Amino acid sequence: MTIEIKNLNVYFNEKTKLQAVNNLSFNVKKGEIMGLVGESGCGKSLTSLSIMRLLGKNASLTGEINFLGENILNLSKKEMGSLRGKEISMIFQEPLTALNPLHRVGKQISEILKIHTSLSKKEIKVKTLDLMQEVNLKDLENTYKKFPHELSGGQRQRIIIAMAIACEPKLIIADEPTTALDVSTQAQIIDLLKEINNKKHNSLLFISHDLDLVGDLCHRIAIMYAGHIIEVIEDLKDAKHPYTKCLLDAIPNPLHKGNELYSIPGRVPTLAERESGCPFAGRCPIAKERCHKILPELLEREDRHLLRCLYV
Amino acid sequence: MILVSKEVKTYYLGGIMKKLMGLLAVLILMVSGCGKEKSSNENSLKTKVDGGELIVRISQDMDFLDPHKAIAAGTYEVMFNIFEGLLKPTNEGKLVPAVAESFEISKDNLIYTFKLRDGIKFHNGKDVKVEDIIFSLTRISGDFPGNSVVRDLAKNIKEIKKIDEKTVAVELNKVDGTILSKFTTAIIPREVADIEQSPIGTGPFKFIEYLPGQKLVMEKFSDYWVAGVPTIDKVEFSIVKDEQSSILSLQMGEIDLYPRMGSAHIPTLESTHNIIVTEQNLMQILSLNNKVKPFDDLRVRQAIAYAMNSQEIIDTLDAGLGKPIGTNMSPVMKNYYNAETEGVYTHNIEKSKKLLKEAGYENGFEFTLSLPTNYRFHADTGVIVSEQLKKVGIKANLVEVEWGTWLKEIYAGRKYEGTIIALDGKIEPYDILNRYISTHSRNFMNYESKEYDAVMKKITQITDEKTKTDLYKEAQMILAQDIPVVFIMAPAGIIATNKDLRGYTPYPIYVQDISTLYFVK
Amino acid sequence: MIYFIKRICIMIFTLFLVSVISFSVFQIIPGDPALSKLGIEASQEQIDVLRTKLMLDKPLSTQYIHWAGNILKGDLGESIRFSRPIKELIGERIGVTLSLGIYAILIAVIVGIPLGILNAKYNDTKFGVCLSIFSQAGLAIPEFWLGIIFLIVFGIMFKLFSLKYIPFSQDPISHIRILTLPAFALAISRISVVARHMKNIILEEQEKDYVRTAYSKGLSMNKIYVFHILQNALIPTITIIGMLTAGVLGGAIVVEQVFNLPGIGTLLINGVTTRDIPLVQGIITYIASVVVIINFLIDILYRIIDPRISI
Amino acid sequence: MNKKIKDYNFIIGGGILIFLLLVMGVSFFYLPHSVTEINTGVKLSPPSSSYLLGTDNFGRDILSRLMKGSQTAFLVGIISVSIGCSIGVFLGAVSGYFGGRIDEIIMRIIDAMMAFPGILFALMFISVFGVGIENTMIAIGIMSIPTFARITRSGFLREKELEYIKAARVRGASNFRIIYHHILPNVISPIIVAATMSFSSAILAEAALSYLGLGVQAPNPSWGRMLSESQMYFMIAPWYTLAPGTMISLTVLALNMLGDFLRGYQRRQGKI
Repeated sequence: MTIEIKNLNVYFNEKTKLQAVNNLSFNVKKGEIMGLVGESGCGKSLTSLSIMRLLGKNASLTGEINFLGENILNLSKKEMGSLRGKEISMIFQEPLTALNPLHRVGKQISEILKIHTSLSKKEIKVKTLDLMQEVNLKDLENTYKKFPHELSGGQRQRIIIAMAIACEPKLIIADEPTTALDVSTQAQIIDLLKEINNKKHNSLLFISHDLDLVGDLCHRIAIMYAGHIIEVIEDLKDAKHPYTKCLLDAIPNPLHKGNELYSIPGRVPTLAERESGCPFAGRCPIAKERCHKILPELLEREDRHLLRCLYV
Repeated sequence: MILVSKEVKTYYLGGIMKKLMGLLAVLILMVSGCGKEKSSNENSLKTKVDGGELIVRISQDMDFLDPHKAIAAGTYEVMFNIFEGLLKPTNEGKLVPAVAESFEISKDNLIYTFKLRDGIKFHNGKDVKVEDIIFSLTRISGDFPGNSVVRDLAKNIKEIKKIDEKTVAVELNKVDGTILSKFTTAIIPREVADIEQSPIGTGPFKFIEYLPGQKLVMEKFSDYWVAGVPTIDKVEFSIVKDEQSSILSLQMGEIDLYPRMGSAHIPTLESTHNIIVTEQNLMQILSLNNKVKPFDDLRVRQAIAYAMNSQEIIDTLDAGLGKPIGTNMSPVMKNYYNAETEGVYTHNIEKSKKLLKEAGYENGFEFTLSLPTNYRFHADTGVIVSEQLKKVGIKANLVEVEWGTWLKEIYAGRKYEGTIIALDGKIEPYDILNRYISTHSRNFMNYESKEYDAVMKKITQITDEKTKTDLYKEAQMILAQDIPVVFIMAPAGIIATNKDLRGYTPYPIYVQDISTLYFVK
Repeated sequence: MIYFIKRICIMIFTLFLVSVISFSVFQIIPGDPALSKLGIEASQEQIDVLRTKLMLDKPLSTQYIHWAGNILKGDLGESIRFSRPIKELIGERIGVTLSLGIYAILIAVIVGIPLGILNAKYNDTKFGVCLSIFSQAGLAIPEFWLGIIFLIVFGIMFKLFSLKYIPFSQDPISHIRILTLPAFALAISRISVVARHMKNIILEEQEKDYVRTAYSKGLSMNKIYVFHILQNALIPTITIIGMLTAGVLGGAIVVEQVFNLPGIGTLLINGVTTRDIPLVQGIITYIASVVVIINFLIDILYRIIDPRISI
Repeated sequence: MNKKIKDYNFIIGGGILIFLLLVMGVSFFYLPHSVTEINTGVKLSPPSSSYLLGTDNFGRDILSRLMKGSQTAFLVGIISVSIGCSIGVFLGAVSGYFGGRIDEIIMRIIDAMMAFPGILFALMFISVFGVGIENTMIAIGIMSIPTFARITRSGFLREKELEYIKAARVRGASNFRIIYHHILPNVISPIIVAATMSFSSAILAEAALSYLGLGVQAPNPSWGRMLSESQMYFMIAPWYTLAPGTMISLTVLALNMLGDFLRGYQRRQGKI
């Protein structure tokens, strides 16, 4: 078990206290690719930032995040510092702005090696070039000296991935790494992540809003809605939760050519509008009276299929 | 995405604000407390010291170093120590021989023969020859390249003859009783190429360097023709216009002599410096344009004179040290000054109102009082005068005028109603009073009096001292009665010097004589 | 390169405009320089002689062409009052104003930037508010008044500073010691300008994504500030320093009066009061050109340092 | 906690400004002593019950001169800001909206004007047109034109590209209507910030000009003039200098803090 999250709650204390994530629990096994899917504003990015403890000043969190058996919330700032980048690393969504515009890309990769390893300058250079090789970058020597604005979106994302895998971390968190890229680069990056996972057996937490993409890549998928995990499945086909089904119907399918595209009625409730009971109750086609009152448990159905619904 | 991790501690530093306020209070206390403590004065014990370096602060810059070109008052004040003429003024206002040892005037007052002082040297070590005197006197007739400035003396010279190696005779075209003071023009060596770059004369100090707008430095001329003079080794005239920074430099001990200081600073410097109060050959006047209504009417001018109270101005602005005057002559010119003129118009509101009524200005009138900006003393006087005239219904609108504009519009152009300025005196009383002659180019008061012109004309014809003095007094009385301008005061000359500087001799003209100064230890 | 050439042409055109403004403004000036030179005693023909010598009687256009031509040849003409070439006068005194200006900008940067960083780090705290009020106060006090108070408190009461100006060549240490007080009087208000800009820039950079990446790499907060945020914040700071030059030169004119430093400021005021038009024109054109050139250099420097923009 | 902190600028700045406006308001009706009447007897006397802030070298009451001076200060501020603002905004609008050749020329003129440090420009203006309160106001007004022009131009460049302008143009709105109706209201808030800032620099400039002897003239008392006249008596009568100096600093501080608050408020609205 690389990482296990128990009853994670994230609050924002602007004027009043708002709960963005309520008692989230899930785990990622060694070498497993776990997908975390949901519409924007469901709290998936917040979860990743909580793991890295990079939430903003006015956010606070409770619960446990056990990484390799130890609750990282109790770690001091220094210990957390040595954890970040070495044991857990992160890949971000916007390759354009995620790199420091004034430093050469090669140097930005070697920086993480300098912090966490005791390699000499020369060895770091060699390792950096290997890493760039691993992420299928071409013409390594020149690219090493280039500045971020001189590279394409795809190349930059590869640099960030190189940074992420530099210290062979146990867990890599990828927060919608391909959303900002065009389709062809997107596929290459996904294959690269798959390849790294097979070779290094690190566990990967893949956050996205694209069901199709997650379907191919991940071993297990957790679907989130309004701060709750509502279903955890291994294969999209056997989805049971109404929300997951609606999401799947919403994917444009060449077979249903000609008739109207389906979209879920209503919209995602904002943090302030969330009331008790099942979060999806307001928009669920099969919602009943009790759904509005009781928040269903996330129970394990047959062979590790978790579901949070009263009537399915 | 707000990112900075929330571990940043917040400091509660209300205490800092309290400490800051405390510091400020202490500062203010110190500022007001410090001007009070007295210092002991043990002047008598100190003994004279030879040499030493003196720094004098002057406010006006020199126009030319070439003595024959220079006209601005600020230049003669400094160069008096470098150049000397055949004759030289003394602090009592007399003329004594300098480059010349002695002189005689022919019976018909046309030929002045001068005997060269033997052994007198120029700063470049060469002996002064008669040829140098002839060169200098012909030079002032303007026939040298660069500037054809013609001096009054030159206009009246018919011929300069060399009698022998020691004597020279100057023949005039016509008799002029007032010509003697013109022989103070500088005698310069004939073979010096550019006198402007290397001003060489026979004075007690030698020129070293001049940085325009900054300073002029001169040093002791060891073989000056008066033995044992001067004592000071090196003198720096530091030129700074702003009085405030001069006062601060005085307090910080960076300047040793500051002539013409404002009376307001006496209490500040009293305890730490010597304050010398002298009578200045300077007349502050409220000039009224005699060609402009209503100032063409004598009664209106008299009414203004009665309405004004010079003593109040003196007390407010000159710490009571200035002398009220009734005519265009300062009491410092002892043997020529006519004391009776003081009582002619004393402060009397009723008389002033009566005269105004007679002149037809029952409920007063309005006029513009233009004040030159770079003389705060006159601007402040204007403020008091306008208050005083309000009491008799005359409204004076104060308008401050840039110095350049004052010179062109008012002084040269005579386009004004009222203004306040000070006229500086000369050695020769004639040069002080000739401004009021109706034909004089600088009669910016537009004053015309046949009687006054006649008296002044007569003065130039005679050379006998006694009759000349009586005529001068008569001229002063005419001015006092006619009051073309209201004579306010002869401001006191206030000089602040370093505690250990002695021997300052005030002059009735605009000069600083460094040769008599010495330090004590 | 094209940008470089374009900027040079713009600069030259601006300099031309500057010379036109400073020349034409002074031609309609009342008061006669010749009269103000020779003073109250001079007779009329003495003044006329000087007027013709200074070409004051020629039409304006010829005077301008003559004057501008000379400038290109490096000769700013001759001062009436001091009857010496202006270039020489400025040459003698520019050292004072330049060292005062540079010293003031240095102080403003050395004190301003850390103050700005502190302001940014403690932005929403009580301490942060006190800091910003403190730097605001710096901006509020008139320079010359500050100068006078400094002079009185430090000059007279504590006798720390002297007013006698000593050129750098003669004795560098006391030169700096003497210029410290006026430089601080000049710098105080600039410190708050630099601090405010620095704070705003840092607050912006702090939110950028690359900072989050740096955190995710395990860098400590201080390291992130030093290596990442500050470097990105320094580039816009250079433009602020460019903006300071005009203000500092303007301030120097006033501060030089207070501390009677023989800089071009005192020369300028002297020139204005004595109607020495060539001198004043010379100095104003000189100062304005210095400002234009410095802004030009800053702009180029900005492009060289920032790799994102190619020249 | 954060909301309250941000308002500090507003509370302190606003408080001081209201106090000053009150002082000015009162000065129209009541002044403890006559501003011009001279009595040499009480010359340079320290603060006492009859003269709350002491007297100056003519024996006039400093407090009443300060109150009267506040009228001049706000007058100088308002008029010079309106001059600078009207001309500056017009130039900025024209060059920002039309761009091209006009923009190039106007910008070069602005650059040339920016090259002259503020005081220098006023110095040149005043030595040409003479001293006096009117010329001081005009000179300071001209000094602030470049800042207004630049801010307005950048505002116009930013707004011009947005859709709602294209929409207005499509509807056939005239240039003037677009400038006046659509763009200006959106650019007005940075201009207001600039106005407060230039109001405070106008007061500072008047003080500096008076120090150089070129500012406001004798009859109407101005803070700047009082400050320059009083510094001669700093050692004997420090209160005479501290009074005008503090008034100037307080006013400028209050205006700058309000400017900062407005800028902060405006950034939160995303209008920068």
